Amino acid sequence: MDFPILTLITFVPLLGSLIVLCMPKEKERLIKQFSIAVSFIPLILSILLWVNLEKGGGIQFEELVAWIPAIHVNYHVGADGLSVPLIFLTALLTTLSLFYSSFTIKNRVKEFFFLFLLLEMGMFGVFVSLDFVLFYVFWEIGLVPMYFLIGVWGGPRREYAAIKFFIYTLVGSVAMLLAIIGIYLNTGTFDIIQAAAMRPFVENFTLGALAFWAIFLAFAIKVPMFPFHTWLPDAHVEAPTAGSVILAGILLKLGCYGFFRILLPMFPEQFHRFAPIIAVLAVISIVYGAMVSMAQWDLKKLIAYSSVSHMGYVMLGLAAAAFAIGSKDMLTSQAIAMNGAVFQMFNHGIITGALFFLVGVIYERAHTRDLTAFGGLASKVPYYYGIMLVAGLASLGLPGLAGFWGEFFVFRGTFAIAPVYAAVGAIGIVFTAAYILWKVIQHVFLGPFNEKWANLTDMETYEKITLWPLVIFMVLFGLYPPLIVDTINAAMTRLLSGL
Amino acid sequence: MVPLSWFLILGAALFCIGVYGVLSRRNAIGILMGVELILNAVNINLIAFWRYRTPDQLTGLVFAVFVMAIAAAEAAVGLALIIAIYRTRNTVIVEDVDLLKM
Amino acid sequence: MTELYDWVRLIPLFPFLAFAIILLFTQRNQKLSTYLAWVGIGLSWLLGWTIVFRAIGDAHVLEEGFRAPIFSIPTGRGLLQLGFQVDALTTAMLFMVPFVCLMIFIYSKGYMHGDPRYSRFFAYISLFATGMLGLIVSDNLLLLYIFWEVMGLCSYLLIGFWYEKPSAMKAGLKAFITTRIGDVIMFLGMLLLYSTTGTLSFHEIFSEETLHFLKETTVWLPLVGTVSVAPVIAVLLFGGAVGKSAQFPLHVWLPDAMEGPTPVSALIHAATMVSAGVYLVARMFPIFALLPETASMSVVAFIGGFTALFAATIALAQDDIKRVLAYSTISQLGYMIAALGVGAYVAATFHLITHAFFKALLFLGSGSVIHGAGTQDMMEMGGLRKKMPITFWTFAAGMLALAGVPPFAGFWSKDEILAHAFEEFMHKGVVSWPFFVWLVLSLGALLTAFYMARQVFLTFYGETRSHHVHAHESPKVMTYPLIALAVFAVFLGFVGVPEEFPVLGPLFGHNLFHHIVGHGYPATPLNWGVMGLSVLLALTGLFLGWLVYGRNPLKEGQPDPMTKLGPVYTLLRNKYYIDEFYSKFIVRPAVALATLLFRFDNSWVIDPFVNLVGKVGAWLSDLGRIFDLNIIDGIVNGVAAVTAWFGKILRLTQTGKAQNYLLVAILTVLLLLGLYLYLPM
Amino acid sequence: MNLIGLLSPELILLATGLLVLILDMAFHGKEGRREWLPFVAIAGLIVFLIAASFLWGTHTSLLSDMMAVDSFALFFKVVAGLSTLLVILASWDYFQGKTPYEGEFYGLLVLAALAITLAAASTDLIMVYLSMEFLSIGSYILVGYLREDPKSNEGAIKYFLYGAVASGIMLYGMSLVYGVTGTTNLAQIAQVFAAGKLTDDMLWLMLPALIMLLAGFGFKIALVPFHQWSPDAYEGAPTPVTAFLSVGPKAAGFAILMRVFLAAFPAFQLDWAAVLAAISMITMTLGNVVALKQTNIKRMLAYSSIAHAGYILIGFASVALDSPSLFNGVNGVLLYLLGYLFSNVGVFVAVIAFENATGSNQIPDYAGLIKRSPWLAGTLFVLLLSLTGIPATAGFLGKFFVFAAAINVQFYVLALVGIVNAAIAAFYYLNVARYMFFVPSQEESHIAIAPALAVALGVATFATLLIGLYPQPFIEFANQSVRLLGVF
Repeated sequence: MDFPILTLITFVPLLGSLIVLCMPKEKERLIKQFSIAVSFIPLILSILLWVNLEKGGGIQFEELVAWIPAIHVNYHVGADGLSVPLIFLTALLTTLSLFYSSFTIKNRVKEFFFLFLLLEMGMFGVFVSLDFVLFYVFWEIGLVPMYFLIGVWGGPRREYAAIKFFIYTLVGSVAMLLAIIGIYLNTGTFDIIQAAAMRPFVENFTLGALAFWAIFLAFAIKVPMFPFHTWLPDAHVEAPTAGSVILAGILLKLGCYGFFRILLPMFPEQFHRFAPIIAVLAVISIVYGAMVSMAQWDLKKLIAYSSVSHMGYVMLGLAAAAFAIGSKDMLTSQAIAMNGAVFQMFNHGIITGALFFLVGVIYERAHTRDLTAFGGLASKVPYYYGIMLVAGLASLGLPGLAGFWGEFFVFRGTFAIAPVYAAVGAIGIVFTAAYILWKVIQHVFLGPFNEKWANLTDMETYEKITLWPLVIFMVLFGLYPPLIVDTINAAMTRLLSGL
Repeated sequence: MVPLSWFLILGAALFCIGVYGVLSRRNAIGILMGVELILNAVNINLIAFWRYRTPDQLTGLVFAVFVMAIAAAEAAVGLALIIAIYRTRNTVIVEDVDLLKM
Repeated sequence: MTELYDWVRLIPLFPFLAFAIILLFTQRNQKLSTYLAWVGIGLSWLLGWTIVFRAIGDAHVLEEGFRAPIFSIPTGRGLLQLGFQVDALTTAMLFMVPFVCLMIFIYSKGYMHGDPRYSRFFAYISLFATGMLGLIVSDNLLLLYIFWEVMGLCSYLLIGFWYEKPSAMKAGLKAFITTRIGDVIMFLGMLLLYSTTGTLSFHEIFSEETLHFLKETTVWLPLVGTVSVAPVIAVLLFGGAVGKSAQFPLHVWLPDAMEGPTPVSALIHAATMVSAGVYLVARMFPIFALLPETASMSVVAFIGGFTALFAATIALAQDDIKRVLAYSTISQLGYMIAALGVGAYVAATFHLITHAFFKALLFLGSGSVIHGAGTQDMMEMGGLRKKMPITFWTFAAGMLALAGVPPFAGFWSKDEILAHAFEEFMHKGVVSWPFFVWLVLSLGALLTAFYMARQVFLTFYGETRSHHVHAHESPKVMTYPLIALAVFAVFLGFVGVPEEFPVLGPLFGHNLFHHIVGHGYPATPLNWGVMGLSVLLALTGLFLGWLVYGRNPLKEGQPDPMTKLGPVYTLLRNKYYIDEFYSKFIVRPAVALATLLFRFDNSWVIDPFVNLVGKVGAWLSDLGRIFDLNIIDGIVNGVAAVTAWFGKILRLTQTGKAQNYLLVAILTVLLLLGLYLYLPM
Repeated sequence: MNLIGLLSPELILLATGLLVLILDMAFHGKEGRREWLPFVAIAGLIVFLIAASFLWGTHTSLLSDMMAVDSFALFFKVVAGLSTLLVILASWDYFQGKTPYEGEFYGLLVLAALAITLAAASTDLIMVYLSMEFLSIGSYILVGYLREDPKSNEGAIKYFLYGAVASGIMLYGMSLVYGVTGTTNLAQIAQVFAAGKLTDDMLWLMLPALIMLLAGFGFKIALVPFHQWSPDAYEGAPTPVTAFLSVGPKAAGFAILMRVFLAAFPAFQLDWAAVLAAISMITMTLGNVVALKQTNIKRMLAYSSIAHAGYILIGFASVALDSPSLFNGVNGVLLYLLGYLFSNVGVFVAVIAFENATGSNQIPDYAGLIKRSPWLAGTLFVLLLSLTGIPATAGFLGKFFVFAAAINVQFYVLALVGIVNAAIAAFYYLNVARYMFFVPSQEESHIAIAPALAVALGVATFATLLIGLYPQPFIEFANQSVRLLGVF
């Protein structure tokens, strides 16, 4: 690896944040512009990354430097078809969030942008790390800035939400720490790839199961899956717009990513054995999340719960793939399911990201998110209506928009392996349509115009600039999925054939 | 001659009395005395063991001597502290000294 | 030369471009938007018909089909190939869809004149056209599903186009959700098909070996047990058709869809959406017919037949000019479905085409009436014949076609269905589905004729029954499309005249239509009895209609003679209370459940968990304090008691706080000691 | 190297301590504070550290096997030196106007450091006893240093009484050990057991002996249930002393605990390991849960330091010096202590800075600290994160190693209790953060940090992060230091 592109992607934000830290806090304009400028570097680099990625080439852009030789911990980073799209997503959403926040964040600007760049580093770190300790370090580091983003710039119950978010995730990750150590003691390496290749727990299933569930807990909380989702509504609702965007767009993906990168390759036997449980949880997440969000009257909370539902698809696809481990003739279905899951991760990032931005847009003006308070805004703010409609339709998986493909592949893959789960999960599709169109679109935009909003203004330029890229991606990937599926599929096929 | 166990029993008894004193005395000085008893019990043990097990090495004796010395130093410091307390609180009754609690 | 067929790729593209450009750029400029939309659909039409007329002569394409791939998605080691195609069925549809759309587009200019969201309307209908065109040229089920859903979206947008009206808004949502339910079932069917055969491309599915494979394969269903896979797939897919083609029990959305602008109704009910459902069944017909003895066919036959009659009865008691047509549509779709249910593949397709033309005509006609009279209530109309001659004559043509009066288009297609059903029945010789279908549809024919007569007489004859109706003929831009469609309504039927039919048969190329789409299917033999009966029924219906409404037309304030039916009338008028039933037993419970779950989530999942952490923390912390203070004091007091026991000798003392600490230490030492002494080493 | 050379660090400390005392006396009654006195102490400590560094790698024993010069001792020399150094910096202008006898304070502090180094080096029960008493007596005085302050006195007297009794009990245990083995030298004790010529009734005596020793050491480390003096002493003592107590004596206690048990009683490992595991679970749990409710930050830290003692003990309870893996437990203890030293002293430095400015130790008063002094808030937060055990800080490294040790010997329960506690601990550390960053304060006045404190804070924070981010050298240092004299 001649050019340390991943290192740059990861640590440029850190550098930027430190520089921001040294800036006088009166110079808000400078801080904002600088942070945005900084965030563009990883964005461009991540595009280069994607362009230069050799499909099916496995782990690429590797960098391996001894970090703590005493315990064989290395600074080992690399990327493949799984992580590259997520890296790009991270860069994109961060840049957009920073841009958007530069107009909306008024107090404690310096701290905000400092923390945000720090957060970006943490997220990149998780996606590029190929060493357990490194992975864990970044995993936890991401926690702290988000804790502050929620706690300082959040809504009325922000302190509660912040601490809840922190503790939940911490509980999960400490459990993971033990498992990591366990794996090390079994394999003698912290290298994720090597350790996975060694199959640490083939002969000792029970111990493996322990480690599996420990790590599962960490990731499931982050995803979040059904019983562990309860931190999410609070965190999302209280977080500032940009915070919610990143939270839904990236942080949830960290969990799924962990499932793909660590849990599946490391514990195929255990995953296979426990796949039914996970599939059930996933299905519950889908239906339950959809129904609960249908019951919401707070726009932001609704979208928060919809995330639970949508991440359920990801987990369903994964669980299905795990189901079929061992039966070779299922490879196609497995691959399709996993493609769907990863694609869904990406889609959820752009779609829900956009939706949270849109919530922010209306909240900035109306200072309420109560669905009953609106009505008939469509003719008042047509532009906003249009964007929201596209995002909403993408979210409910309308064919022709990105969201559809993820769900289709997930269901296609799952159906071939575990039809019943797919069939039950499909109920979620109807409810999703219901809450998006009935709750969101209808209550906010349609019906007789609520005179209360007579002087509501349509979207500002900066808001349009923030949202257009996301809309474009929804349509682009919706109309021409191979653009991204080629990348993912190669990686997934490789991963599966490795099991 | 007297068997070792007698000495040990004496030491143990002394130790227990000391502990009881420590626990039961209300007066800080009293507690201090209890501590002294404990240390003396230790000394009895040391000497006895020395005499009966390793009379050719002086370890036990030396140890005992050190214990006495330290006991003295400890007592000195202790008394100093007690005096300080007495200055500020006009009491040496330990249970009255309870500003610090949760 | 296959190059021409390659252009099929462009057919859905033109309207889509029109849609995009209008929505993004030309919203301000209404004129430009109109012309863009026209150009978009116009090009599709030209291209479409060019292809059609070449294909008609091109046996290879008609039998084998021609495929134009677009792109492929990798699936593990394999590929999922998506593309467009031209084959017999596509050709037939391609003849109808773009032309009818074009007519409606032109008509819309007049109808939507002066609407605030005029441009957006044209954008939406362009997208709608995209959906339908894409649907008929798709060469695989997935792509078909995509366009299918796009149409669902458009129906949502267009039905709810006047979203300020709560009724319109609700109707849009209802249409989307209801069809969505069907779609999910179809989605599952598609998944089952895909994961069984590993392909979604039609010509691969219908290849010999795949069909054979499907014959062999079985699937385990919960509750049902192991059954052959083909009918399961068929029934699931049929679910989608039921939703889109508004068959019972998912028909409820279609009448409400009248809330949309009339051209939309025309689009939905004639050219596009509803025919999509039938098209799907026709397209997947080989799977349905794979194992005729199994549920697949009978379900289709039953649903279709039932709906045909059921909707026709409702149509009798409606006053809204468009609602009558809406229910007639449902009924006619029932005909097609039922036809497919008895294997009358060609007849069903034929009826689909003819119906599209005359139903579009009828809707546009009614639109013109509404535009002229300013009301939708037939009870307020009357005597419009003189004021709106063109509308009247065209409408009449459509009416006769629908009623199945020879030689109008509807007669031939409907008769072929009946004939086929009867043929099947004769062939089987036992009273079974074909008989049921034939019976029901014949009865339906009577009702159809009657309610159409009722509509025409109420609308055009007698004197106007409302003082604020000042009707005038619609502008040319609206009437010309009517005329054009009327021509087809009259003559189109001839392409499907049975071969044996004297004079006409040979004259029109020996059942041209059957030659186009019907290869592999035996032509239905002409059956004079059935034909005579159906004509008789139609005429009877018309006569009854004239008897009740035509002889002495309704005066203002007179009640509808129908009301004489009493409770039956109320029942029909309220559409058998099915909407009420659904809202009471399906919608409300679902919402209630959701709310319940949220309560659960809010107060039983989140709060306890966090409060657990918090409370337990606080509690433990208290415990710790208790441990450090009270318990110790307790022990101390206990010990104090003990000391008091042999305090006879020593003075009874109570201990001080600092000593509590020491006590704990010493007790611990003793405890450990005890442990060690009594634990076996 | 000759005797003087080997003893040079201790001698230097001794000299420094006495020098400071003498100078203080000599200049007593002169006008103004003697700001330069701390410099003397600091200079002495630096020299001490340098001198100590020359002993790197030497393994020998002197004074007829009374004392060891080995990496293990060296490690604790460093710990003692660094902690004392930081504490002196921290107490720079703490005593201003609080007591006229500032000078002696530094002297005593240096001598306490000497006591720690001796304790860590002693290889004979007598030496152990002497050094521990040396340290204890010094500590008593330090705690009660503010004679006019009743709380200080009270803390001192409780500490004293508890300590006196505890050492008495320990001593009794020692006497028994002597009686059974006939020697006080750790290595020889081990040999006696290895020889296995002891009669059962003799061995029987060992059990009370070990337990009594444990009571003594437990008191120093403040292990539950020998911990109860510590909250009072911590709260009562002058804050710099609290800082010192929370690190220095603890370290010494662990040093002695490990050396005695590993060097003298490996034969009984099964027994004491089990007891220590139990104690460690109780200790961390109780420390954490009680800390949850504290509103006085010093008291909160007192309990948190009890909890940390529990974590550290995980490492020693699951010691496995002969295991092939890297996580032999002892190095975990050492690393944890190292990180804990910087983080905890650092936190106390911040507390002192806050106390100096506001005179308060109540957590709610920390509200809006980010506005009043961003750097104080920031550094304090980093240090608290380290205590929580968030990666990239020293605290994480320590936890990582001790948990690893526990898993290594398959003490899964121990590790589990450990992580649960780690999560609980986050509550009260974050609570401070919550006040500092989220809760707005009515008080807006800026908080100035004295240069000495700033230096101490900076060093502590930097070290915390350095150990967290580049632990390699420290791990090697710890692994080196695992080599106790007499033990492999």
